[in-house]
Amino acid sequence: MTAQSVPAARPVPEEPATLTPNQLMRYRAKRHPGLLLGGGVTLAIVLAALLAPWIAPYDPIQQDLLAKLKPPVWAEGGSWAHVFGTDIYGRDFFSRILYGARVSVFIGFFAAFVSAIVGAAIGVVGGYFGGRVDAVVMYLVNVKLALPGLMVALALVSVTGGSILALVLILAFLFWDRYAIVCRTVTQQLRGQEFVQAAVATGASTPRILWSEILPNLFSHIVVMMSMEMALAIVVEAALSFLGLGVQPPTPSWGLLIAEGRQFLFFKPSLIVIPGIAIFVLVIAINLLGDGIRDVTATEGKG
Amino acid sequence: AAAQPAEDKLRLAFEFPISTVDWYQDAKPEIEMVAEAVFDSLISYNEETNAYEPLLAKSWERVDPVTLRFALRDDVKWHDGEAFDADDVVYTINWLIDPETKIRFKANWKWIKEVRKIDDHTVEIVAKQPTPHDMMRLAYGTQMLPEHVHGKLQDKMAFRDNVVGTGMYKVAGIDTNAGIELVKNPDYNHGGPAKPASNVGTFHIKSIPDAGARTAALLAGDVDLLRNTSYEEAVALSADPRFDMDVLQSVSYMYLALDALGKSGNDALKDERVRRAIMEAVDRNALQRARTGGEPEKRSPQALCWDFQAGCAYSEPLPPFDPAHAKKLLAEAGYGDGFDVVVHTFGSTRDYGEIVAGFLNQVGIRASVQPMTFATFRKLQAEGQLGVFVGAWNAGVGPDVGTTMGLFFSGDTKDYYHDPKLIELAEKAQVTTDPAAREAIVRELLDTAVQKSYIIPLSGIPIPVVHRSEIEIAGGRNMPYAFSLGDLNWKQ
Amino acid sequence: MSRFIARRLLVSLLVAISVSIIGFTLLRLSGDLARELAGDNASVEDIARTAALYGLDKSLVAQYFDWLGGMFRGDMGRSLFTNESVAELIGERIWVTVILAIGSLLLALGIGIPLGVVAAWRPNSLVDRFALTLAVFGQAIPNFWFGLMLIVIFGVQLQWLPISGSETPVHFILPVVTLGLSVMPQFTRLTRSGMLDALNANYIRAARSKGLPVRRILFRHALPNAVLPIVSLAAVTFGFLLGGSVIVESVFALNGIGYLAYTSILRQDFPVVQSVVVMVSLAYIVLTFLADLVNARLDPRIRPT
Amino acid sequence: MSAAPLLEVADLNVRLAVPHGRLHVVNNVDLQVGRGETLCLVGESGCGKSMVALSLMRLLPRVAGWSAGHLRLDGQDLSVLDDRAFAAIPGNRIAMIFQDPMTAFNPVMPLGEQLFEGFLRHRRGDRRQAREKALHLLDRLNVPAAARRLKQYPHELSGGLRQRMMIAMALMCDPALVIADEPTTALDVTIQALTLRLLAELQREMDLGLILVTHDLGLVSRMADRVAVMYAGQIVETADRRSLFAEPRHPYTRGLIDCVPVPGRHRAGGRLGTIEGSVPMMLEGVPGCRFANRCAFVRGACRAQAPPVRQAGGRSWRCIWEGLPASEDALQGAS
Amino acid sequence: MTGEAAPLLELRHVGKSFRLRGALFGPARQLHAVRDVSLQIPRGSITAIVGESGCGKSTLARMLLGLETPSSGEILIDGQPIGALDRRAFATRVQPVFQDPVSSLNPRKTVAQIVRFPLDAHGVKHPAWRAARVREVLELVDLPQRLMHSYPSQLSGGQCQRVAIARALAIGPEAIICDEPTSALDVSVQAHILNLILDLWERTGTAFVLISHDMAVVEIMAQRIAVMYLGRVVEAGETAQVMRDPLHPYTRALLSSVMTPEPEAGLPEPAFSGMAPDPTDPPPGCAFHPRCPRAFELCAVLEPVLGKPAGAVPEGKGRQLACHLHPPPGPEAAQADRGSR
Ligand SMILES: Nc1ncnc2c1ncn2[C@@H]1O[C@H](COP(=O)(O)OP(=O)(O)OP(=O)(O)O)[C@@H](O)[C@H]1O
Ligand SMILES: Nc1ncnc2c1ncn2[C@@H]1O[C@H](COP(=O)(O)OP(=O)(O)OP(=O)(O)O)[C@@H](O)[C@H]1O
Ligand SMILES: [Mg+2]
Ligand SMILES: [Mg+2]
Repeated sequence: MTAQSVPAARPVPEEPATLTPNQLMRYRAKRHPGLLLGGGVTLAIVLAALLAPWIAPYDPIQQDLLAKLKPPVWAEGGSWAHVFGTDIYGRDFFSRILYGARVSVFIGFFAAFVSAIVGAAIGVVGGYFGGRVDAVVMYLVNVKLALPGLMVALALVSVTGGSILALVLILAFLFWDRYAIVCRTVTQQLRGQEFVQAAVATGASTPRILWSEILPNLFSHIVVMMSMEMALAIVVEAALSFLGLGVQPPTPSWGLLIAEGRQFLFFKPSLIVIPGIAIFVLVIAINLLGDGIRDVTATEGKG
Repeated sequence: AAAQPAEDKLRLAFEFPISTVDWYQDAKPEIEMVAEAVFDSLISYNEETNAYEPLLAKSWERVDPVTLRFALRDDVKWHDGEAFDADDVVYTINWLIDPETKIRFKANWKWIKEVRKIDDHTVEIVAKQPTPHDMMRLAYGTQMLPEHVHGKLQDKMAFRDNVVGTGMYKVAGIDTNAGIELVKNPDYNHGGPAKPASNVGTFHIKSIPDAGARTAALLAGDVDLLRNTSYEEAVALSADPRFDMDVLQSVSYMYLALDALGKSGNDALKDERVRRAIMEAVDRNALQRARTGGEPEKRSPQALCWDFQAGCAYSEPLPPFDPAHAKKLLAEAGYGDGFDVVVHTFGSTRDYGEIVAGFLNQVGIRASVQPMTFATFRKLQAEGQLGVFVGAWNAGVGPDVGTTMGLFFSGDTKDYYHDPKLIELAEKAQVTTDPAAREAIVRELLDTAVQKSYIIPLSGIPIPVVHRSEIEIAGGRNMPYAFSLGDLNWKQ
Repeated sequence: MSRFIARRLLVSLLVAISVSIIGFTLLRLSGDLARELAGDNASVEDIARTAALYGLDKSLVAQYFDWLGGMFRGDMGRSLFTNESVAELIGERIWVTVILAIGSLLLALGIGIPLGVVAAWRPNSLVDRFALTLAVFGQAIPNFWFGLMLIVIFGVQLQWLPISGSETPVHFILPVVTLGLSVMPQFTRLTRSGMLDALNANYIRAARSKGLPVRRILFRHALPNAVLPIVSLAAVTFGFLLGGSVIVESVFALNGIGYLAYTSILRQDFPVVQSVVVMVSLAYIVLTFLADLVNARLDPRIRPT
Repeated sequence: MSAAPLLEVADLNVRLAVPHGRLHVVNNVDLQVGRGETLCLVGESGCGKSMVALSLMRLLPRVAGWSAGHLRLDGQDLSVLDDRAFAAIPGNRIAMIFQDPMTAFNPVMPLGEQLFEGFLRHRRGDRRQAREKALHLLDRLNVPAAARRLKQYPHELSGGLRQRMMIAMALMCDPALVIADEPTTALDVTIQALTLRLLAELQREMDLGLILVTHDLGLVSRMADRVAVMYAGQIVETADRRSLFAEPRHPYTRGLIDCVPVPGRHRAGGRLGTIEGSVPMMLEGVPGCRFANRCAFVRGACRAQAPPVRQAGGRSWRCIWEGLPASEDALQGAS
Repeated sequence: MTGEAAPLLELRHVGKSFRLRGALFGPARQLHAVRDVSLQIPRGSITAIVGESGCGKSTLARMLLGLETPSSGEILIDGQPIGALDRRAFATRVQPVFQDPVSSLNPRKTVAQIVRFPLDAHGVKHPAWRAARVREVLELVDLPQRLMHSYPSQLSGGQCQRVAIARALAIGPEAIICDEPTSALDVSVQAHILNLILDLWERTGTAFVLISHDMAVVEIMAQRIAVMYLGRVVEAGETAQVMRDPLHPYTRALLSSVMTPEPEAGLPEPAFSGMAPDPTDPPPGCAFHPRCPRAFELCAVLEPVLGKPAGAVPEGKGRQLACHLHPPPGPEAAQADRGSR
């Protein structure tokens, strides 16, 4: 008797087909290494950012011109007094990284959040109403897509100055279109689905249908996209800072730290490597988290 | 590839792409640095002796308070072999003062009423009114153009395709991507002591915008000299036996100005004690040391003008560094708990702004830094929207206080003091030709500004330069860029 | 067909006009150019004179139509700061950017697509993991940082490759790698998901039921179905690369239009900025249009009959 | 059937690894199909019909594993072949017709190429031969303008035509066995009859063995030579068509037949017969009869251990009942 | 209810056409999904609409539900044009059950929430009342209470369809439009659902419109049927009569294609050949004529009108037909009759 071996199945304690979607999500989440790792790291960084004022050993803008460019603790001449060393003005680099997380995470999150709200609203309206409304939405999206985003962002920052609010809005402007496109497509699909038709046939008001039938089904898409866009926003903010058009010092974002550190590329590489790795780790973590959320919230299908 | 004096080619990298060497077309300091080597002015200024010296003009005389007569050299040839003569001067000056000419900073020549050709080698430049800094203007940034080439061009921009000057280097090629190549002009011998020829055969200049990449290029041997680097990096680089470092001195300085009128909406600044407190909170020495690695600077302005500038005079010492007193002053003014303030900076002044903000925070003033583009900064400055700002001023690019006085105390929107006395003094300084009288006016003006804590100079702008050790640089210039191409020489 | 083209052209035209208006207004909202041009110690009259000289005293609408009229005549105006013709400025620089963009796109396609195909053929395999890791890395590493690191390693330490300028093709290697790797992940992901969809489709099962070899199933059956969105993405990415290479151009000292736009933005040289923005937008519009035509060729379902 | 059957499957098992365990989707399935014979595999959705079909073609999803006692085609045991050797079987000796002709054709490839490619691979013929073969088949299938169709793309054809192209595609290499997985469920009833007729004609003509997978008992009653009824991964009853409908031996078969609406055959109150309950999860370790929880004739023993496979008169069924009582009421009386 | 009372729902010359964008290329085309349909749905009846795929059944249903507005003609409820009616008020009277049990239910809501939705939408605020009603209708459709808080993904297809029916019942409509409610289900489940519909119909007196392509289903369920072909009703009447004596060749074809389990019958003869016509470009005359085995010249020219069939045909109540073979009595009828031999 020949046989092909059956791929080993993981044993399970309970019968998940009888789980509610939320239970199923939790069930899957607990078994998703990417999600756990990404979520854990993201959470740690967000916590570090939120708690920066309490855990940072120094004031991040406190200069000590006598103690500038101290090496990090692992390098020769480093000390635990300044774990990551100090920068050119003698500011504690570890504290700056912590506070930088604050700015980067804040900007990333709110840029993703604002663009999600704007983009989703536009997309849902276009997808649901179709016709002229949709034509207008697609036209807006097309105009947005046709604009060279980074150039426009640079121009806008140069005009408005790099206040955090302005940056959030400008980054949101850069990213809303993806939400719009995805939400529009999904809404179009949903609109054709029979449960939405049934809701329409009950005479429910359009806002009620959008709110209770469409939105819940968009939610996981939006969350997944938000994580991706948040990661991207952090990188783009870093790029703007790198070009000198990002956040305003002295409170740094990670991008700004890289920009400041690049002149020490060859002599104090820690000043550029540490924030570089920080961005890298955060962005990877958020991406893993997003991928994980997508896997976990995916509706069940064969295969 | 390492720098090879054998090849006799010196390679530099600028921050900006360079598409022309004509400073009139692209008025950037870097361009002027090159333009100076390609073109000549009528006269030059010897910064060692503090005297004007002949260049294209052999000699000059002041015919009357508004008229300067220049006798031109008759042995100078343009790069294409044509002889230089009075027509070129007349053409150049007329082009500069023509209202239709589109170039930046036209106000630099608005004092000129007309230019007259007396004979082939004599011209007269007539001012609209007695102008104390007329010689300075002619020595700096007023380079002569060839009428037979430039005059014929419809589109003056096309001049870059066939650059003809009288200077010590000829342009062998300009290409946005490949950079600029300059070769030595063997016929150049009119420079005199103020503008001697360099011994470098060829210069190659390309652009590398990113600071890190510029350093990398030096290390990789793609360029031979690095300017616009930080002091720390320069020190680190010069540890490499291939490189030496010099800290050069530009004529520009950083200043700290306060919105004494409260135009920006920050009422605290209206209080003279608060302003004084801010100024006493800043340790200018530390700030200078931060930029020069502990060496106090060779030169640091003690007023809004340099000692070597004609007309510069002051007696009021700058506020001492005294944070305790500053705190006391703040408390007296009712700001014991500090207040919020934004330090506005642009491009290169951001570093200084950060340091200033750091000092302010130490006396309890909650300062953040707002860096912006130069254009935005100037606009906000002109609109009177800045509160505390760290600016850079090129000191009028020359050995004369003339243009500085009108800048800060003009009485218009960019004047943050609207002090009638100062406005009047500034106007007088612009038209007073008698040196002693002018000095008295300037002294009163500058002393008042400090006494009322309106504005103080923070620091000169030291420019660390790292270069291959085969190169030596003749000392600083009264220029924002600290040295000109002609100052670079192979070590003998 | 002609109807379709006419429709698309009309929409494109509308988009182009809106883009030109946005591009035009971008920098006008700030800065006082006349003052800037006149210099620090210019008087009020000097400034007024300068404004008149440069046509800055006219109403914005009038300025817009002047500029638009110029654009139609092929005259994009002149830089306010160097007085150079904008067309010439762009003309000198566009090739660097185009070469960079083409190189990066080819690199991204050349690595991204095969990687995506292989990853989709064996989901969750080692190759798949590797492809996805690479994709995440590509997204997570800021390209300015990556570029600098490449410079340090290949330019300074190993001295293998030139690090700045655009003189020879070799000069483009590092920038192309930097930029190419930053856009590659999208292609890997899109190829992978497109291939996964295609491979799960019934027609693949049908093709396998005919006993066809794997290669034919992957490349003749699945890939042509997965490639449609890739064509669109390639067009969009090319447009993005034209307008988004600012950082790489600045790090590797390439005088392209991205860097031109950036420096012009810094000094509010709006004739240059608005022309570059509009040019890049037009390129994008044309490219996506072409992509649609290509897709119409590739997909019989939208092909004209 | 005198000679050895064309296809002989013994003890076929398919397992699926799913996140929450291992699904036994096909269990101890035995099948036989003779040349020129039509075997209908019938059962409710999800009972594993397609899995049986796909496992014969080794087209199972990646998460699946299979085993078989033996799997003989024309006497050759296919189950011992490795994947390389097996590659000569699908499309060549066993062909498959899929349910949805819309999605079973590659949308971006001309139909001709899709018809030819299997032929070109297995028959090592050239395109001309492939074309001839295709035109011949299409002609047999009454496809109008056949030559033109070969240049067209799937979306340009109607559903009925597409399904006929699909049949032609399956027959390109003159297979011995054709597996049709619900070939007509996507078609309108009026076209369904036509398509099935053409298929049946060709089958007779080419002496093909045909496994017709379906859930439509009406279709079964008219097409099948023999019928295998599947329930939850098992074949619960096999019989020739007539006796199956005349006297279903398995309660499930009977219930199924009762559910079908038949004009003129009304039950009390105009209601249809029903089977209560629903299909159990096909997880490991279910003791007893899989139909027990829905069975009207269930006995205590049913739940305890798997029912025997009874064989009689060329039929087999998996039930403790040798013959079912006439009705549930009779059952009440009997107990 | 007097004999002359208006029917619950009535369609008068209703038509619906869609503008097709002409898939990227090509000109926009007009697709007449429903053409000139007149139909009455009496109170408390089960009316069936049958026809091939794409003949416009669903479009008709959507118009009856108010999801689509007719391009021509009008729909009346209780003799009142529905256009004049408030959308919400109309919705309380007519409710849908759709084909696909999975897409019918919002995957992000529990059964209770789904069934409650119409109540929420109609402002039934009182929670206790709402809960009671939900429990009541779930009981009505024979769904165990324990499933109240399950999500659709946890239910089987049949259970989903029960939930959909419960939702339709929640606000006590007078008519439920079922668009192929069982075509996605297995026979055993179909039997349950069909039985359930019959039960509900008996118990609540709700009128049902049952859309199907399965003549066998229709036969056992409906009192009246309407056969549609390419957007038109070609034959209508009482089910028993139409089944016993189908007049339209298309109806006959449909009936003869039904495969009931009859082991002795063999595959049915194909009733007609030819392909289904392109709905954007319907054949002239009678739309069925290119496929009709009994077509004659007139059929290609003149479109038959729906009316009472004449001749030897037994006159059933409300029997209607659109075929030149059995023209309605009238002047042109004689002419049409000539060719029928
Ligand atoms: N890739 C897969 N992953 C997990 N389960 C699967 C997969 N494919 C099929 N199944 C499950 O295997 C079982 C048998 O499926 P199969 O497709 O053989 O049923 P079927 O009888 O053909 O049904 P249908 O009539 O719906 O085609 C079903 O319960 C199905 O849910
Ligand atoms: N929104 C729409 N836009 C364009 N065409 C449509 C639209 N809705 C339906 N149609 C077309 O109208 C015709 C009738 O469609 P309808 O869905 O009513 O048919 P049906 O009889 O319900 O078919 P089925 O049995 O397949 O459900 C079809 O040709 C369909 O393609
Ligand atoms: Mg199946
Ligand atoms: Mg339908």
